[in-house]
Amino acid sequence: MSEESTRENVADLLVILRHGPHGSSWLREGLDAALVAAAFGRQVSLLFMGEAVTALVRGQQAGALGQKGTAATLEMLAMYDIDTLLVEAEALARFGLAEQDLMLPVNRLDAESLPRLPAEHRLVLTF
Amino acid sequence: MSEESTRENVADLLVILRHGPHGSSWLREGLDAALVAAAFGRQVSLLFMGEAVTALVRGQQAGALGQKGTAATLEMLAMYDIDTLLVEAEALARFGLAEQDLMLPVNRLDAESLPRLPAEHRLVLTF
Amino acid sequence: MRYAILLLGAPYSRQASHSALRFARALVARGHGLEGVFFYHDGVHNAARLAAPPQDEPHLVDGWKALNREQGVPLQVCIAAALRRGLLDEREAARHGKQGHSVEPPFELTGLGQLVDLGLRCDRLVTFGP
Amino acid sequence: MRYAILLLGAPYSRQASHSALRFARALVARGHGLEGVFFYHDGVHNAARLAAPPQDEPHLVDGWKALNREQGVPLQVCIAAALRRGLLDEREAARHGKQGHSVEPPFELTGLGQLVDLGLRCDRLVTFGP
Amino acid sequence: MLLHILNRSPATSLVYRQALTAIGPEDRLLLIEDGVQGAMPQLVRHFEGLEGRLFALREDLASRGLEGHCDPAVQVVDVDGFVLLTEEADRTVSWY
Amino acid sequence: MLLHILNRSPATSLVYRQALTAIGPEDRLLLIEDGVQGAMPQLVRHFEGLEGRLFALREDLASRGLEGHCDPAVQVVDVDGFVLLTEEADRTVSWY
Repeated sequence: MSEESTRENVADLLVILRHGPHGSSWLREGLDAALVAAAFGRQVSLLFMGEAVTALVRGQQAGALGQKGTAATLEMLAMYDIDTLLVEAEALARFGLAEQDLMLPVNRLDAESLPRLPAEHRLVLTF
Repeated sequence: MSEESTRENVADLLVILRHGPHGSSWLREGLDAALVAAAFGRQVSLLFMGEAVTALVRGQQAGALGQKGTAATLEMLAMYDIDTLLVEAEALARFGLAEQDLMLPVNRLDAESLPRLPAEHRLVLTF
Repeated sequence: MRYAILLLGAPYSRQASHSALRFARALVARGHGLEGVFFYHDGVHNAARLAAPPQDEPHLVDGWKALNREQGVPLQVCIAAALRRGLLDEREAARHGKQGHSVEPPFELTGLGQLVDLGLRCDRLVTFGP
Repeated sequence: MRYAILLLGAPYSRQASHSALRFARALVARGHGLEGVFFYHDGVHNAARLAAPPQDEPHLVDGWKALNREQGVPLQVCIAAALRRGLLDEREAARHGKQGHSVEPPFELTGLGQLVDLGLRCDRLVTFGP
Repeated sequence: MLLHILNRSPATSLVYRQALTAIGPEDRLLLIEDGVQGAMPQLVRHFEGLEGRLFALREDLASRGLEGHCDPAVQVVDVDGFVLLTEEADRTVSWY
Repeated sequence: MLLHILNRSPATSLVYRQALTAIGPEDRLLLIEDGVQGAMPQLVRHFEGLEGRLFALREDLASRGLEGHCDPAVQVVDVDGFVLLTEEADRTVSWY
């Protein structure tokens, strides 16, 4: 998706994810909210900010005690018609992550376009 | 207390406080640990780092729902023979707090002397 | 206006519950309608019926109950977040073969769909994070 | 060596419980003694007997119980932190006039003095924060 | 115009930067809970560019003894003012 | 010699600065949980001056897919190595 189409995007729900996998339940619980909304037929956009960009890193595994993590859930997003995966470009740079490091295709969002997003959704949830 | 005597200080327990009052229970629960240890006859040092320096600000009140806060507990420290109140000098500066802003007399600790503290106590608890 | 509150913080650990309850009372006093409070993440601990805080501290669980009693505000608790945190009503306790329960009315265990519905139905949803 | 663990994070909210349990098993496997696990702040939620996590996730409450059963490790829960968070054993429930309870053996409600005692008695105390 | 709500101190958490990244040119920012530390003269510089759009909750300043430590660039509102801010905004976004 | 343990990412939390303030010249620092993000080449610069004393937990890197993103300046240890580090240190201090 180009920046142009991002700008035109209007949807019901923006879920802002800000945490990585495994360290806390924030990412899982944020994704759950997005999936449920999508299952109820709502248009959902996901924005990965800050640490959440590490959720997209390839090759994640279960935790040492068998904790599932969130990679499998991310792979299901397309099945739920959640295809607006926006990523804070500055965060990718801060973590030194390039496109080939990521498990899913994403739309990079620069610092200028980011503030338009919350205004373009009827409901914003931060996790 | 001069830096010299700080250096010679050896005690059982160092409690490192890092949170302000009211926002969370960390400060209260850290102080409770210090008070209990002192009540059991242990030598306790308190180190206020980062946001915890705001715990010492004069004129604190109950919260809007009547939450007690921690100012009254701090005033009891002397009764428990906890008189080693160390404060990260850099944190005071960062918050723009001067000695007359504080409710208790404290010992300022500069960045150079701080790393000696954990080594001078048999047990270190961070809150 | 029609308001909803999303509460994500545990009582007695973070100020979020105090902030949310204070905000709820203020908006009702200003004549707004509060259509529901949704408890998610560690916010589900606000529904802990056994909570026994010190007597000189505000009793938050009772505060939510009073809001329900006096204003009819629904208190909706995310069931998935609650179950893993040990918060079960009588029905869920029976379903999981456990003796006893830790959540009781007026708190109701419900799905995340209710949060989305509440948020989109109301004019404002205000989130109180930990 | 004699070890103690201080756990301050809630299970299913933060990784702290997973880290602490994994560390506990590793040090026992290396031949060390684990003299106690002390649960404080949100760590007291590790003692929630009604916790019903999804079946494909590790059951942390059962993990701690197994450590107690197999290694005799005492599981000590700060009573003040527990009461305000709704974690009461049968005795405290009775004392507070509540029906039912949310903590059961081998978890034991105890005072903060036990934490200080444990920390000063052992060679190492390792804290797992949220 | 949206109302952003921040409850963490810029002295220890970088969440304020995420809030700043998402704040539009007309949006407002309300500091609550530990966030009110950001209203102190030494810390308010983190919110440069928000002149006239920066608020702090009076009750949370007062309980912390910080009412007298509040920079004049910050507009202090009580909980009724908080409700009013949510009325005036199209929606709210919380940062924690 | 003490072992400091950090479980927060330097990308979003300033707790790492508190840890650095308290670390003595011989002390070691172990990154666990979200803290292992600090072992990534772009972030490891926050721990300058800890050469030879900076460790990261293998299991937490692996579960996050970060084993291949770990800077060579960081020594990777598994949980047995974690226990060994606590044996070798006089005591441990946790930062979270």
